[in-house]
Amino acid sequence: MKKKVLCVMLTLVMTASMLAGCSGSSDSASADTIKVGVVGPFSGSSAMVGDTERKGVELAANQINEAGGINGRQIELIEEDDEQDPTTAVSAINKLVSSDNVVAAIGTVNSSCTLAMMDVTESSQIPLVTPISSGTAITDPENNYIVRIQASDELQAGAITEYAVNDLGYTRIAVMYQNDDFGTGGMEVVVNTLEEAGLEPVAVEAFDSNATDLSAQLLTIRDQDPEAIIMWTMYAAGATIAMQAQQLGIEADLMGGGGLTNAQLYELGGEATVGILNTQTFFADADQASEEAAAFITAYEEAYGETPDSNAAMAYDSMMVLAEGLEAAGDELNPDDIMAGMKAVENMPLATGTITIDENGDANRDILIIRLCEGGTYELVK
Amino acid sequence: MALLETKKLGINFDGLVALEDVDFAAEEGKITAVIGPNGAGKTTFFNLVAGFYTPTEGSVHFGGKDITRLKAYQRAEIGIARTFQNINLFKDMSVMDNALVGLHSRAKSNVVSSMLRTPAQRREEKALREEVMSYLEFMGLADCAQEKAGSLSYGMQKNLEIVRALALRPKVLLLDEPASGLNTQDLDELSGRITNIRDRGITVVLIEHKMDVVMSISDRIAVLNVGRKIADGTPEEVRSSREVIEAYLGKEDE
Amino acid sequence: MTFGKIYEKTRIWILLIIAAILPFAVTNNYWLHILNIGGIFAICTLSLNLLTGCTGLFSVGHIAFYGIGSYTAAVLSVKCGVPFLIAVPCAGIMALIFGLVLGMPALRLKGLYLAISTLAFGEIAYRVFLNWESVTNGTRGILGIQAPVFFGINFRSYNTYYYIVLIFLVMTVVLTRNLIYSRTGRALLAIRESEIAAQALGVNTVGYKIIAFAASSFFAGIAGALYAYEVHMIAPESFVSTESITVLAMMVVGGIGSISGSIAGAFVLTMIPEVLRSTGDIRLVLYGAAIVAIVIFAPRGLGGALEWLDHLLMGNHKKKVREEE
Amino acid sequence: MQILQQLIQGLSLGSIYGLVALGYVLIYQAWGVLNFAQGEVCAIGAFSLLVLHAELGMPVYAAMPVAVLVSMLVGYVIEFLSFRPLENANGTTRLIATIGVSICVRNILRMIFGADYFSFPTIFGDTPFQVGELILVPQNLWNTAIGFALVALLNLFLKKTRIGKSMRATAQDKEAARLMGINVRASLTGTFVIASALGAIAGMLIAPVYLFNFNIGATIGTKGYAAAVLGGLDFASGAMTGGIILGIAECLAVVFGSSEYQSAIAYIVLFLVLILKPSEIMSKKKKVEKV
Repeated sequence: MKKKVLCVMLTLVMTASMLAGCSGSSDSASADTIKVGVVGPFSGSSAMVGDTERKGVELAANQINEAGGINGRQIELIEEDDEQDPTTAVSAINKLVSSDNVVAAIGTVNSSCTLAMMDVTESSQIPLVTPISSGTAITDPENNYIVRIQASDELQAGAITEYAVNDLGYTRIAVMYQNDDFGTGGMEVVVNTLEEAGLEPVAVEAFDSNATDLSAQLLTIRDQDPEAIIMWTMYAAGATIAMQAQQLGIEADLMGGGGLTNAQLYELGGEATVGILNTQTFFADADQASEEAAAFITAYEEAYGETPDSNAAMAYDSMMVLAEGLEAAGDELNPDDIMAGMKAVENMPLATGTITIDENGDANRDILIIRLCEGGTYELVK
Repeated sequence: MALLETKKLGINFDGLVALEDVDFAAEEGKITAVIGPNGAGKTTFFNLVAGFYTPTEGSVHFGGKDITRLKAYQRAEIGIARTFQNINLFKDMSVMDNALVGLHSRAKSNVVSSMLRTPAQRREEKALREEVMSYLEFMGLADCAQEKAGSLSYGMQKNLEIVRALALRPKVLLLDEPASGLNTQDLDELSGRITNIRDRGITVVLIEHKMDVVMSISDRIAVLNVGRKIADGTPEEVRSSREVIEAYLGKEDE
Repeated sequence: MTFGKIYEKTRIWILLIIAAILPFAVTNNYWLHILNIGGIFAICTLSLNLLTGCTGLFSVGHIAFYGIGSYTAAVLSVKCGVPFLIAVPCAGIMALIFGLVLGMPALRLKGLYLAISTLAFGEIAYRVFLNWESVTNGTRGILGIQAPVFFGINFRSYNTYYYIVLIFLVMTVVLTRNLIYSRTGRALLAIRESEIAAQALGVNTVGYKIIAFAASSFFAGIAGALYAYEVHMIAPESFVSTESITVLAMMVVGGIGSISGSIAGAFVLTMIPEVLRSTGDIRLVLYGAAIVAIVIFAPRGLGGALEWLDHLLMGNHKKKVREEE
Repeated sequence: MQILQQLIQGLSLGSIYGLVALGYVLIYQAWGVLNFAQGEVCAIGAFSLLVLHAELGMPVYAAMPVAVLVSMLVGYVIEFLSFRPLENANGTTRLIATIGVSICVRNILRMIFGADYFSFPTIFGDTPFQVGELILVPQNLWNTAIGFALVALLNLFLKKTRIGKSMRATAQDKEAARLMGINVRASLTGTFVIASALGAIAGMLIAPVYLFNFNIGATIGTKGYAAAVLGGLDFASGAMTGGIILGIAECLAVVFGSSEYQSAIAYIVLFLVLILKPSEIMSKKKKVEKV
């Protein structure tokens, strides 16, 4: 009998909390704070990127608030986890838009989640700044409420391939990529750029984004004896590839995109990662970078005690660019003014270089090529 | 004419011979008993006839046709119903639903008509339920029709298994130790019920240990021991035959 | 006319009326979206309830059919311009075909081996969604699924689309309920209780298992199609095998074999992560703990509790089925 | 030659899957349910070794047993909270409980260790040495050796020792075991705790080979129970064979098939094996179903 009463209570409590949740839509943007939503994968296998995204945005917001906020109003960040699943991403953005009445949103990491959220932000006219997703379909012309800070795949993949073919004169190049929208996007651009240069990739091998053992793929590549391997993945898998390639006696040069730059690449991979070349818009070495980048690095190290990676820098810049938009939109903060303000950003020096936002919402800037040397320091190559 | 017949029926499980070279015949409209000490292979014999095991040798015939190839559910469709030695009811379903499953092969409504509850389907359901109520009344289970089968007493569960088999409108009913575990009051009613079933024109094949029940209602008795048939005849012949006494009581030491 | 009698007659209608006016009471888009997703998952849980709840065929790969339904609807509507009212049934039929494809070989397996083979099927399906570029656009997913438009109403916004989900949910409940309380349903339940006894009573268990696979994958396909139109874009990440386990958890939490339980389980497990959003980092820790707690304290699931409450209100508390507590 | 190298890689990968699968088989035998939280127990083994060795500076050989103890303790808590109350619930309900536990434990690990990846100094050295054309990594060889050693040890324990026999008896039939005077409660919990120890050892052997974060439990967990089922869930050596089959299938998949479908290959192999030959590989005794 006791158990019966208990589970009826349980059901009633559930339904009560549901109904309470429904009515709990707080008032619209109250006078004192500007509500900005932040969506990211804070759990699941790419939680590491979600964490760096969150830290980058928080650092920027704190700096802005300390400097008096925007037109005298403080920024209030509301963070939501999207569990790297489009369904949850849509729920998260809906909560921010309808329950918390945010003025604008920053997010997310996985391109599929960003695409799912864009449908909501576009119809409810909420500006969305995506720091990290690099899927090419994101900045399509119809959707005029999206700004992307991350340099798209074309720019990065194209740059590293051209560098390998033209500057290093390699002809036998293999490609390894993470089997998701991030990896596939990069791989396709590398393969197209090679074909334009009249070359064929000697091997194209995919691996599961959370795979732990890549020796099978590396062995197949070793058979083709490539001069270089372009790997389109994040720094964790990059370190695994470097270590296992060294174990299997593969001497080819390792190259990749912006996802590789992170202090952890050297920490995890050790000596095996020395010599890795990758494209970058953010230079992780304080003394050789522009002063804005250097200021960002020192501020980040003070706040979090670890050197920032490119994702942290992208997230930081997203908040800064959004702040420009909010500033330009004055007090009513109507969405079109915010978008206009952001698209007016011209040669603004930020952590990831001097940024100009084009009319599609893409941030264009020059692409650097950097090389990882002994002890984890980077040197600018091009 | 023998309705149910087996010729040279035998089965061995990886070399262990459970049944060997059994010829058996059950006359239509009669009660034929199968007796024998524990482990004689009686239930294995039933499982072979009902189609749950495929014999390694011999054949099973029903109404003159060889049904050795037919699967268990096909044999049920053509009218071979059986009960289980240890009760095998649908515990979580109601008594009514248990019996209704018996009528399964007699009904016609398919998936789509069930989903749309077509008038024909609803009429058929009503008819099925009335028929089942008559069987339940016959076995004295009518008032607990909505109860869960699992919550019935042991005796009532035994009766429900028989109701379920009857609902199949069988031509032959294989009863596997219907008397085991019954209290005296149910026991007295059982003999009457079995003869009543036979009078409805259903041939009965009965496995039973209680000799007074077997001897009183059986028209013929077959005796199995260690997988072989050692005797076959009327109750009197079987009671006096030497092999049967030895099988049960063991040989006198010469 | 005691309160019990009135309640018994009208309770279905009360529920329907409440459901119909809900979008007017709940104007917040966030919770409307949650209700829609809850409804869609209720249909998927009801379909799993047919397979695992009623027939005892333990499937841990059910999201594969949901995904096949989503992709069929998306491909038909985006690439071939097929309207909503044709795309959704086609999605159901396509899922039904794959239900048969999986059902046939899996019939020889029992219990855990069947579960693992369905899980393997789910993983394979996810990777096909991920890598079959020409049809599913691979990792980029399919974008721009237009909302259905008929009777001059564009069902793009959540409060209008809510009614489409509600209609499909009510249809699924009626159809599955009729199926369970029919000759076919009894055959399925008999297979769950004791396959041997079912065969002895003339039930072609192999045939009926295939029916169970086909019917359940059909409704899962419908749920998948409705999801595609709700979110307007689909990507492989929504159909990973952990989602199959979530749907299984919804059914178990709701109460195995109970229709009201499946619906309650679907809504409750959709709501819990959202209600816990305010707890930030420990959200999923509490979600996992909630699943364990509900399963322990509600042995017959939420459905069991709802049915108990139902009987109580109907006043026939006395002669109801004896509880084997 | 490349095939041979892939086979070696497959063997070492497979032995790790086998190690994880051991835990699943033991718990399945005693409790009749696949414990989806076993992957998390491996993760706890790896993380506790990391904390003891890297943070607290304990030498590896001292840290290992302590890490195993920690995992056994966590195993006991999981068994107490989620397995014991559901002892006689039906299989599906108990499975969902283990899933709830795995979500809970995985996210607790995420809160403590954050989402970063950790690497681990190899215990048995990872400088590869060359044997003819083949490149062998000591850590992998040790993993394979320890895997087989554990299987032998486990078989010995279950067959020869009194506790082992009582565990097998409980696994067969709880009531009969109770009648024989076996403390069923103790042997059930004992089986669980031993399975947690095996999981911890598997976690500790995996840590040095790969980078791992809080999600390692999910990734190797799925491969673990796939291997356990492949091996027949009936005997410990079956788990190892299942693991090896899985590991080799994955490696050969890349050589012959396309790498995109590499991780799908493991499941395709599992699906085909289950469908085509359920009786041979699976338990022999269930040939004819007792009616």
